[in-house]
Amino acid sequence: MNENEINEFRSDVRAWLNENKPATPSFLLPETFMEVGTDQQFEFLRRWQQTVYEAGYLGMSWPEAYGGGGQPQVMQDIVNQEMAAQRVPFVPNTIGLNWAGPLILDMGSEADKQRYVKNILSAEDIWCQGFSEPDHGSDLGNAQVRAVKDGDEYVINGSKIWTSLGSYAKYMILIARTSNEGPNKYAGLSFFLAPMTAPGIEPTPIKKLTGEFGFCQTYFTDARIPADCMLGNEGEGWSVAMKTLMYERGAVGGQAGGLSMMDLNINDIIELARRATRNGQPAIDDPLTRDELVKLVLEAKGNALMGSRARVPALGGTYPTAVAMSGKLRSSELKRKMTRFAVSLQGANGARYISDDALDGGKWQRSYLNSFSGTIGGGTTQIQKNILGERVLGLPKS
Amino acid sequence: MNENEINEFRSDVRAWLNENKPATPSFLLPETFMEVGTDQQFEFLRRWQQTVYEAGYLGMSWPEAYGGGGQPQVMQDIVNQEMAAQRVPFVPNTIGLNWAGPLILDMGSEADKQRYVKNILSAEDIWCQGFSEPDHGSDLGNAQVRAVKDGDEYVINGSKIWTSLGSYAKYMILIARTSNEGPNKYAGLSFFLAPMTAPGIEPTPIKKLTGEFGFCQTYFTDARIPADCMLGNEGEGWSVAMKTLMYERGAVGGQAGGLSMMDLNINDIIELARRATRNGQPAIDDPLTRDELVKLVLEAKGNALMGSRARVPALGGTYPTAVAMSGKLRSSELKRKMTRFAVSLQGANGARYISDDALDGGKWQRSYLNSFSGTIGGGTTQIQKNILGERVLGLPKS
Amino acid sequence: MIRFSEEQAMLLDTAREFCQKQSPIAEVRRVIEAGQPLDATLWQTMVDLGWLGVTIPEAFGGLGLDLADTVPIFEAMGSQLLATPLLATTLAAQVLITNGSEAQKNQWLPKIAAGQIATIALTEANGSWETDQITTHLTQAGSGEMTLTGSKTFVLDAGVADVILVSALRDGALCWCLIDASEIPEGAIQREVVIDETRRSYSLTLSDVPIRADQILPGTAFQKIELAAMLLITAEMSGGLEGVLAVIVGYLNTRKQFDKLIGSYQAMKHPTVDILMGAEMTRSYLYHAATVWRDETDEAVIEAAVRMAKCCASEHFSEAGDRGIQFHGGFGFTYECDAQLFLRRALWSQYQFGDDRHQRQKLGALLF
Amino acid sequence: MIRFSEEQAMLLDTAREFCQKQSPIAEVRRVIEAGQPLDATLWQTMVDLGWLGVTIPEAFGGLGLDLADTVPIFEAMGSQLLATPLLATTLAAQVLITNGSEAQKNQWLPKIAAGQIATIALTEANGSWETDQITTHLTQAGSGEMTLTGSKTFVLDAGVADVILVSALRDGALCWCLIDASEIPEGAIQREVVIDETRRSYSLTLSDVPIRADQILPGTAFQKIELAAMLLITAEMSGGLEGVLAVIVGYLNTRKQFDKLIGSYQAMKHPTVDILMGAEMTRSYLYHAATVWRDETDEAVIEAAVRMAKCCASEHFSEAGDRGIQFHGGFGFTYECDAQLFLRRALWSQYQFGDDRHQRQKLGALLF
Repeated sequence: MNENEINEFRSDVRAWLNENKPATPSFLLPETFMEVGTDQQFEFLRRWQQTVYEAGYLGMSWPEAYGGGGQPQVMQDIVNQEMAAQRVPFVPNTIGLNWAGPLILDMGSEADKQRYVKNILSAEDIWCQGFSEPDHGSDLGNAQVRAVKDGDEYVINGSKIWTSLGSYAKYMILIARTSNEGPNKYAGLSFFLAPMTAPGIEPTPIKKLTGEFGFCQTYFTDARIPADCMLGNEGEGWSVAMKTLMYERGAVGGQAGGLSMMDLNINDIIELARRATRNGQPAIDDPLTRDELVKLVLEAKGNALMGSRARVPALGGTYPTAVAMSGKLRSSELKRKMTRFAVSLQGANGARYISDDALDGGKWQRSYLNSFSGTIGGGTTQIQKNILGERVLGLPKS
Repeated sequence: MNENEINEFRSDVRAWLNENKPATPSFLLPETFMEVGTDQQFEFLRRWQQTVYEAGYLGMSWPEAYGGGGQPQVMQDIVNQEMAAQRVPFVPNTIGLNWAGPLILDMGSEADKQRYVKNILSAEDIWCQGFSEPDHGSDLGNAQVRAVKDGDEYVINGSKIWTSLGSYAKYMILIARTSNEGPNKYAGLSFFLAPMTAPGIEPTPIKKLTGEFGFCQTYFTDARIPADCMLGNEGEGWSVAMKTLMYERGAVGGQAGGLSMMDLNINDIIELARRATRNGQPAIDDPLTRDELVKLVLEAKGNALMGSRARVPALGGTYPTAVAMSGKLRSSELKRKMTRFAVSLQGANGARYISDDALDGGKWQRSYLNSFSGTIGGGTTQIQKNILGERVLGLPKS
Repeated sequence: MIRFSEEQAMLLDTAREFCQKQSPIAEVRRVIEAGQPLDATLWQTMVDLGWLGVTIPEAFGGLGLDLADTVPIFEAMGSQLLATPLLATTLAAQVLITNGSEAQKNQWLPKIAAGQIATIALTEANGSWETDQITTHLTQAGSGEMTLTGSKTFVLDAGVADVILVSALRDGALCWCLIDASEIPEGAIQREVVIDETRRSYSLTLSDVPIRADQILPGTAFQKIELAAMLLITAEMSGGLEGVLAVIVGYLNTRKQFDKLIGSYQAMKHPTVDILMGAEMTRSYLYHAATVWRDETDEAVIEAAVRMAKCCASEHFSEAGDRGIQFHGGFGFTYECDAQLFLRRALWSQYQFGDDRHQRQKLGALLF
Repeated sequence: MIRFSEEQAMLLDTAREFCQKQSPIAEVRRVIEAGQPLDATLWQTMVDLGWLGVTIPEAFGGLGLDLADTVPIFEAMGSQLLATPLLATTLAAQVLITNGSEAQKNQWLPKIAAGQIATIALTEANGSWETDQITTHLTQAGSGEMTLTGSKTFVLDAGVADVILVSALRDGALCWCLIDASEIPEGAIQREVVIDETRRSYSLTLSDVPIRADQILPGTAFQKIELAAMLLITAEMSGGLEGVLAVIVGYLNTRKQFDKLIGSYQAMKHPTVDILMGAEMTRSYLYHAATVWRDETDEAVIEAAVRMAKCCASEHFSEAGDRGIQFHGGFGFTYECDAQLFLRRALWSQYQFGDDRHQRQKLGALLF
């Protein structure tokens, strides 16, 4: 595409979004696919994904044969940018669009591709992820859910936790243990595209500290799934799972596009500080509040700049892996601080919760409580610091 | 003493101090006996102790027979209060006045009392303490300095560290290991009143991070001390040492009185914040500086109130030992924060160090660096938190 | 200085025992789930204990003790997350004691001592902690009749209150209006959602509600009432800190990770010690504020003591609640984990009558 | 955005190698002990490397690169605590480049490129970071002759400087005066004690020193020079953070307590990770500020970028130095422990040209 074409496309997208962006609903929307807690929220977002897909703005670079657009990736990038700029809702089928879809396109059979891909894009089939297990931390190698082959089926037993959209999902990308032998704990894992409809699979919603639902614990009790649900060979589950980490947005054969969450950025907090009042004046005009805001801006911009610097290899310094390995720690802690601060901008109204009376419907209070999913999930802040201390600084194990 | 007598005595003391309080010298005085780094500082302070003693204001409640005043303790208390109020220099023979003296009066022989006590009061004999050892932390039970009996002498080998006034001391209260047997590591320790003049005892000044001296490492190389230097029996060193912790100021047979340090309190910091300037205005007028000061005041007053509350048993709560066991942690960390903040009140002059150009002669910069003796010595802050976590909260050992 | 009265000691023992028995955590959850505006049986038990009358003068059927003497009751309630109309009613009684006419006191204080519920309506939609932002106002018609118009929020237990004391402007000056529940129009009181689910909070919307002269209190003390609220909320927070610390310590001593009890990790242990220190300091400030409240006459000294206590409690309780969630790991993210109950309580308390930042600003002016 | 120029890449490699070789920590201590105002041999080596001319326009015998390109040199010097007159001289050259007349540039810039030492005198006894507090002033006699009177402090390397650029008021407006070392009265320059013992800092006391018109610079840019100083000091701090982190990690990986390497304790490990994060962030802000310095024209954007960098560096380096002492335990309390060298450097840097609190105040106004 030449520059003119790009500009024209961008303005088309902008116009379309302007026209079709859904009105803010009467209920508070979730901010990520992990927070979808009511049918109302789910249906709203699924409809939005359908609308986007039908307009041709999702999976644009995926093959036409499987429901994609067969277009250059740059077009999807432009759509994503415009969606972010206009802050439209996210598309909820995150696991399908960003994990399962790319994986199936990459290593699935022709039948898999025909069967799954289009319905991922259209949100017809919602996907969920079955990686974490209760009591086994964030290390996949500790997975204990068993898959035992029996004829042309696998029999699954055990339970997975933090299954987002578990109640709505038709399929799950599932890591299960097919063997306890092998050179290490990763060797006995296999990867499945498991139908959630199989008898014996029961996603049970977990009530979060926010008071909402949004995760499930998924119980498997002698659940039988067809053997051809396995992706890759038996014992290759770990390496298949690792592949999913490679499908960055924008890479060829990568993620389908669309927003996957309502991104919270420091400018939102600055804007809020101008809008919220403490003791009758804009919070930003209070010197101490202002100073707290400066501190947060410094942390947020500093985080962003770290990524930018890490792309200059000469500036890597003594610990070149420090920036990349600390990304999750930094962004999750920053989010916790920003949302906590956001609550503090509201004077007595900081004590409100999800309701029309609350500033922005109580979004900030809920965001603060939800922020712990980042500082706890996928390895807590405390574990992240151990990892950084040990793997980056080379300190001895705790 | 009746109230009139007390009032009269107090005004006498006040008048005497007013008259005899030494003028601020041209050099910067140390703030505790652990910080005496030059002969000039030492002589100034020793002279002051002599003056105070000769006026009858030190050891007032100690027996007359050994050089004390034979007066009621209340008189010494009044003197101490007035000295603190007038912020006169401290009396440097701290180990003698507060540790060795009370111990000798309590359990020494008549000969010991005759020999040591008066000279402690007059600062004729300076005393030091030999408890800590390099690499053995703050737990006395780990002491490795050996004392082996040979005829009517003990032969001492090893080294002690953090010996304050080591170069000036004539005697040391010394904990040494006379045996490796016994039911526990404390059982083999003995307690000595060791003459520093014995050949083979070499106090070697340690240069502190402040650039000054003030501590020694004391080396013992086949040093022979008379066997009758032992206080208590062989193997009772631990319990003798523990006794020293009981001699609180003001208790009968307790410490001799006088100030043992230039106490830093939050009011000094408030006063400094009014006096020091940042960008041409009193530091206290700057909103952010002022807020930092409020935070420090809250911590300082809160610490003081904890002690006050702990004296009401009904208010002890779930962890009645928490306040007493955390005193060292709280006061040392507070001092570090206060002195660090004090440096920050001075604008560019925060970068100065001990010199006439610096605010208060550079006292605050030096105090900040010296403050680490509190957060490190006698069990670091990190160790204190372990202790509190384990012994107060009952958490498992790290 | 901290002085602890015999009355306080007595109330401390009774209140601890009562709250532990009446409000184990399962009961707190049951009450939230039930969503009732009042547990009448529990309330009657508290009335029978005489708690409603503790601060009411003997002449009006109470014990005539100082407000500060009730601090142990609120601390005990806080540690068990027991939220009853005692807070609102005690504060409303203070308004009457401090500002009411003899007739008003005569009419209401004996009823309150006997268990009628009262509350105060101060805060408005702007969420300001300064009374100079109040817009609710009395309008005087030509005929001499007055009407009250305005909206209040965070009115505790208004749904079951027999009387509400409302702050309002009259000719530009603040005053207190006393409104009998029976005189409040249908629909004026609406339950509102607050982050602490144990609280029953309401909005109160008044539009031209007639007010007689005898409904206006002669006294116009406001700051003392705000300080009273801060003192009692601080008491609850002090108890709450104790409660959340117990939840954390309990978990650290039972949960294992990599085959070790997680309490053995310094990353958990040391911040928990910091929480302990915060709790100890909060409790000290609390009883210092109570001492000063009872013994001091200088209003500025009382204000400083109360604000220091509220500031200390707000900061440490919020942080303890936050760490409480974090230290429970995945379980901490669930509604089932008790840490969230305390964090929500901490946030509600933080934002009522001034958060720590607000208190520090006030203290900056008071202390220096 | 961070862009890294080829010139910077080249200087980064050379400077790192040079500083590591020339300034191992034992050498830093030797230099402090020796107390000499200048290591002439080392200086000549730096001159020979062309570092003095990096920012001087080609017309005056330099390389004509941007000030931002020297950032890697100062970062490398900072990590090895190498303090030379390069900082003062580079800043003085900036004053001339920005504010000097052609004649002044012609006279001094080639000499500086060739190794003559220059410095700037800005700060006064009040320690203010705001130029509006400057009191040093020019007095015009009736005859048209001018004299300069006032006292400056924190003048780096004044004892060996060939020329000093002094800020002063002239008819109420600030200007720069250029004074040849030979014109400075005996005794006017006195070494002063600063906390960073690697620095050679001086006071400059001028009393009615005659100033010719050609000693006054036509340009009056001050803020740009202060920002230049902040940028280079931030570069030193970024290096210093790397240096102190290495000292800490080295100790944690060798020192044992209770038979375990102390680095295995989370009470040491986690705060050390925080220091690493501070160092990574500082370095990012530093090169961002350098990028903006070179590529941006909007002064407010440059000011914000530089102040953010100085703020971030000041906060994290001071804290790292403080923790560095603490984590060394008893050894940390001795002069022998290298952590103190870094803490002292951190404090000096923190208090030159505005500490973190000051920068945040400025940023509050710039950003919102």
